[in-house]
Amino acid sequence: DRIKDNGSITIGHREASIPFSYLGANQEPVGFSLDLCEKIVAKIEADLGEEIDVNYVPVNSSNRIPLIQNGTVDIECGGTANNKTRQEQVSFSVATFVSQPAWLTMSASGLKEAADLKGQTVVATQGSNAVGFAQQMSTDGLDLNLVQAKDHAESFLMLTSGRAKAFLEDDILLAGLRAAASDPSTLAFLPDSYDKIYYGLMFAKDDAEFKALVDGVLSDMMASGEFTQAYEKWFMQPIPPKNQNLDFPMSEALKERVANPSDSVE
Amino acid sequence: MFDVLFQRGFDGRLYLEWLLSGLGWTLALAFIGWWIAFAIGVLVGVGRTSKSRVIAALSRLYVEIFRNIPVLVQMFLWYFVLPELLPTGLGTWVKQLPPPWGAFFPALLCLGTYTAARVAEQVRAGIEALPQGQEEAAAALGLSQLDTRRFVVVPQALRLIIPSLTSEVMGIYKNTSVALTIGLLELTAQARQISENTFQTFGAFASATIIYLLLALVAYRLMLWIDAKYHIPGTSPSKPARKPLFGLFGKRGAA
Amino acid sequence: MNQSNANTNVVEMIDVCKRYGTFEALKKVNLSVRKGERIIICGPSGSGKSTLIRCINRIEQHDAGSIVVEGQELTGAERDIAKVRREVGMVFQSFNLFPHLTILENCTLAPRRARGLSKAEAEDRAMHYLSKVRIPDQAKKYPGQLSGGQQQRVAIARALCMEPRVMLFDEPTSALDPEMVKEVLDTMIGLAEEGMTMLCVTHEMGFAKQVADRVVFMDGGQKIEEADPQTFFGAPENDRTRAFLQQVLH
Amino acid sequence: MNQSNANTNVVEMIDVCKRYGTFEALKKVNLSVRKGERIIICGPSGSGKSTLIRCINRIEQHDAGSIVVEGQELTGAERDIAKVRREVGMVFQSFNLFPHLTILENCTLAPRRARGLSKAEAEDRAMHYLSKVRIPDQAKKYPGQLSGGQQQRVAIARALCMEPRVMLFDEPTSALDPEMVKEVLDTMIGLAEEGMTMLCVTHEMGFAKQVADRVVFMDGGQKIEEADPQTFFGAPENDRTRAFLQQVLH
Amino acid sequence: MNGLDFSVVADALPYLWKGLQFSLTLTVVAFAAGLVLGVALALVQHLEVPVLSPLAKVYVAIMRSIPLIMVLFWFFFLVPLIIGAMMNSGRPVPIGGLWTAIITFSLFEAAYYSEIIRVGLRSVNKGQYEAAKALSLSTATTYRSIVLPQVFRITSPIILNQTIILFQDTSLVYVLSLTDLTGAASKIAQLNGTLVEMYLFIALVYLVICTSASQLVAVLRKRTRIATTR
Ligand SMILES: Nc1ncnc2c1ncn2[C@@H]1O[C@H](COP(=O)(O)OP(=O)(O)OP(=O)(O)O)[C@@H](O)[C@H]1O
Ligand SMILES: Nc1ncnc2c1ncn2[C@@H]1O[C@H](COP(=O)(O)OP(=O)(O)OP(=O)(O)O)[C@@H](O)[C@H]1O
Ligand SMILES: [Mg+2]
Ligand SMILES: [Mg+2]
Repeated sequence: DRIKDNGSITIGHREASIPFSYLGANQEPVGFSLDLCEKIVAKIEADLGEEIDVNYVPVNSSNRIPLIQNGTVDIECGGTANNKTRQEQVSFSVATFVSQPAWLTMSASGLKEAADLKGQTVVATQGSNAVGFAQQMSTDGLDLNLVQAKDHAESFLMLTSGRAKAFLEDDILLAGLRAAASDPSTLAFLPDSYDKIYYGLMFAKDDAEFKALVDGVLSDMMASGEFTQAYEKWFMQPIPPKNQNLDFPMSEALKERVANPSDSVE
Repeated sequence: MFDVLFQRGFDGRLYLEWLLSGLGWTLALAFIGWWIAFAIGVLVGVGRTSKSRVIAALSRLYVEIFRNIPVLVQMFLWYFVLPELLPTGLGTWVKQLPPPWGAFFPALLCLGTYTAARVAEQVRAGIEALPQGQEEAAAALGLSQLDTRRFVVVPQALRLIIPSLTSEVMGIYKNTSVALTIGLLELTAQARQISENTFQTFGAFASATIIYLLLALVAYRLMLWIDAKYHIPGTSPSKPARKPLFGLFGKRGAA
Repeated sequence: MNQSNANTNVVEMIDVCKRYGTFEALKKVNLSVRKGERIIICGPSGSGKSTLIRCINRIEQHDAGSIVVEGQELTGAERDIAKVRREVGMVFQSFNLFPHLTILENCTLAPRRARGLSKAEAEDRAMHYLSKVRIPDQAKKYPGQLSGGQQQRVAIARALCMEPRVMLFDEPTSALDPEMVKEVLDTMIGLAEEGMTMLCVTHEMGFAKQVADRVVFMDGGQKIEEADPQTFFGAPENDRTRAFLQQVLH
Repeated sequence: MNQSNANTNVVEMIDVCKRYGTFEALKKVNLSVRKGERIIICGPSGSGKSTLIRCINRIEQHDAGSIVVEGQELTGAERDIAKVRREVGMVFQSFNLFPHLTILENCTLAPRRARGLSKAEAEDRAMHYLSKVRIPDQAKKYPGQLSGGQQQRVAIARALCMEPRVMLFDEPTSALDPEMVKEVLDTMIGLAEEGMTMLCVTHEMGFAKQVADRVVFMDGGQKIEEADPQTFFGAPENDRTRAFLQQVLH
Repeated sequence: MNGLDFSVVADALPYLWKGLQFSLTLTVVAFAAGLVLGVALALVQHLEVPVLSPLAKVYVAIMRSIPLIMVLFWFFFLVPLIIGAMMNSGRPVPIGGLWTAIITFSLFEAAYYSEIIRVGLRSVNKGQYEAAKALSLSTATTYRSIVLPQVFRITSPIILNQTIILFQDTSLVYVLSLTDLTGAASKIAQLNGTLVEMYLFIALVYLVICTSASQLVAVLRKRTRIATTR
């Protein structure tokens, strides 16, 4: 395929998707997903028997899918949720992470549960699937005033500056943002839990060969325990650039997927 | 290609309705923003040519600040920083305006004040392009400085710059798209949202683009009409001073 | 002609100097104009003619010396300057009509705003003076729709509408096509015959001979010669005057 | 004067018509100019004088009739037009010097580009003609730094640098201050005395009397009268001519 | 809000500097390419070249009517697809963000520059063209030696002003995930939550750069005014 022809692969990475894919101390892309991709690249090189060039292209939530579609990016190593609509446009690897959407609020606001949000202003990041999720909740009767910020940092700023009462995003991303805040204790999660979301690496649709390769590498890692090691490194230990520790143990759901790798979204 | 417009989004509305609501915000921003820009622009532009040093310097300061920072950055400052500078009560009230008003007003102020700086420069250029003799003649007739400006200088300067104001009108309506960065769902944002929901990028963007083109056409025709309406009888419409700097479709006067 | 009231000087300039940067445009010029006098000013380009008459209604400010117009010293407050300007009419080489106003509006603006006339009064007065310059029928048109000669006559009417005591003319005919010069000069001759005090910069020597009480010749910012027309054209004292007249009357 | 070679017509216009839209600027004009002749064209504004001479080097294209310049019919290919233009020099009312080039560059550009002269040759020639118009010392300056009279003399020199057979002048002095008119007219008289074929639109009647072989009077796009200067100024045949002369010679 | 921490700005300076360099590079490249193309577009219209002239007109009109963000989206998402389809390669042909930015900005600016040049061409006195004709200069020589030098002189302040706007507009490359000055600031901000400090700082940087540049424009304008008065 094209990677063979060009002798190069283009990896899409995020810039602030902690700890999956973000800019480290030297503004170089680092993260959990990038470690996984490294293995995939190694596998491709082994298969081809030659070195390939690796290009990194930064992507954001609103352009990652079009960029996969138009071929600018071969594989996105971020934290992208796998779902049915997206599957019509692109393909996903077996799940590499399982998260749940959650509400982050200011502790001082006194909100206790999602139902308290009725009629309130909430924020989600443009292009993330939390937008659709919030809209869904709204039509289901929660009646939210949804605003969309340009990126997670601005969404977070909307929350902390009081423009929005709550920020809806995947729990792991919120944990990252909260950990980076000057005083994490001022922020609190609402207890409500929602359907699980399966993350995967994302690449172009209808390339069975490539998908098989990616899934193969990931399954091998999961079987050998390498995957769990990588998880520990990024989720349980201090990570760059500020050496904070997310302290986010592997969920039961993910353990289950590690035991039985799958790209199912059910 | 455009069949996407007739599909329904999660909220049960046609995507066409999404686009039209985006168009509504775009138009509201552009239209109201323009009058803010025009009012401030004329005042500051006249201030720029004032004989009073203080007024001239203040006007200059305004222009330099507001036109030399990218709209994108100004948008951010209006949205996130301004409420923090206001007294706490007012700031909180601003921040808790229900959407989309919470984004609309900062965007409006941002575009209005930014465009005003550019209008002010045009007004100044128009005033400076007037023959020296006009002010002299007014002075020689014993008109006060204020009357000279009001009855002689500004009416002529404004007529002179209608073509370049056209470009500012176009500018403000195009800059409305920057408001999407603070979460206002105007036309471009809606197009993007549709494309994200349906992945029919081409159809969504093409529809929005066509709307923008039509809008530009309308804005341009409107300005031609205004130009014709305020055209001074007996002066040639293509005098070199009346630079059709940003004439859009074909030659001026072809309308 | 009007030598009787010799001490009612309408304009009195004493040692007037004017500098642009380091360039001296006027060097100690003295000139007094009595009521009803017609003064013609001529001289080569750049000699300071325009500067001289523009100082009289303070469109330019002089740097030294004194200028007294109608008993009012021209160094006073803004208000006083405005008062002087109301009494001094000025006609420019390039007409300087307000192109966005009709002829009538051109003529009524200043009387209404600076003299406080009502609209009706101002319009009556405007029509009176427009008839005087023989273009009352053009009142509703815009300046751009008139010929140069007509425009200059409107400019004269506009100045007259303020009913000034003195009229200043700065080369009123030199921007006109030759066949329009006469209509403007005729208008000015009419004014002169009615006894208007006039200072006029012009190269129209025929006109000068016909109407002038005195001719002033300027060169290099100085008044070189001042004489009645017969003496001036017949036997000019100064070499520079002679050289100039030779050029202009070629 | 130069009536001997009567059949070497440098310019021959037969029934030339020119329309702008529906407006007829020239109506069947006939004119022939012999080598060495000096023709003065006058007439009221808008009568078609400029149009007439601009047709001769095809800055305007005529619509009907024929114009033959130096034996070359002016309807031919672009190449031939360029050839004709090289032989016809033109001086405009508003000088039209190239403001971004020095005087010398103004004069050498066309000889180098259109005549293929080397830089040195072109500069020699330019200095020759600049001396002729008495401003060789200004060669390094830019047009904006010269007075109007000097600029017009440069324009004449620039045209002469192409060594044309005919010179066309379109009111060369009417944009000038009065005291500069003479220096330009003197230059033109010098040219005339050297036998240059000239067509000149001007209102300078003194000049016309002095140099013209023939005076042409135009009105409403037609040639109304054509006569030698004595007849023209002394006993004009046509009423319109008389009316015009009365205005101009007031 | 209280207690802004500008020390993060100091730490981020090298990265911000890289972003600024990108903004400047993009500006310079788009300026050069846009100007060349803009002159061509303007000449084509001025000379009323058949076929090309109306095409140029439509191109300019369209470019000037669409927001730059929209144009960037088009080029970024769709052009690879279109080129791919045109080349029958079956696959989209990727164009990197950098090239997208350069191409988009050049093409976009060309439309604006061409309008400026076109007006400049028209404001050159008719007498200049006539004098050139009367001296039998060819059309090419007339434009190269007479007209264009004057046009550049007249329009250089306006062109520079437009270029300042171009420099500000480079902040929109965030939609391409490129890292210009604004992008650099917002990325740093995302990592350590200092958006306000970062934005205030870059506002100041833009202000200083653009004000100095417009100062230069003012000087230029004064110069050209002197050069064109006689
Ligand atoms: N605003 C100005 N700044 C600098 N110099 C000026 C200014 N106005 C006039 N001058 C200079 O002052 C001198 C006198 O100018 P003035 O206009 O009075 O001459 P003039 O006799 O009216 O000439 P003309 O016949 O050309 O109108 C000229 O040399 C002119 O260059
Ligand atoms: N490009 C043009 N388009 C339309 N009408 C024109 C054009 N050029 C000249 N005319 C008209 O043709 C007529 C003759 O013009 P022309 O310039 O030849 O007159 P002229 O005798 O030279 O007048 P002047 O003494 O004012 O220079 C005028 O009525 C003028 O309005
Ligand atoms: Mg003067
Ligand atoms: Mg003419």
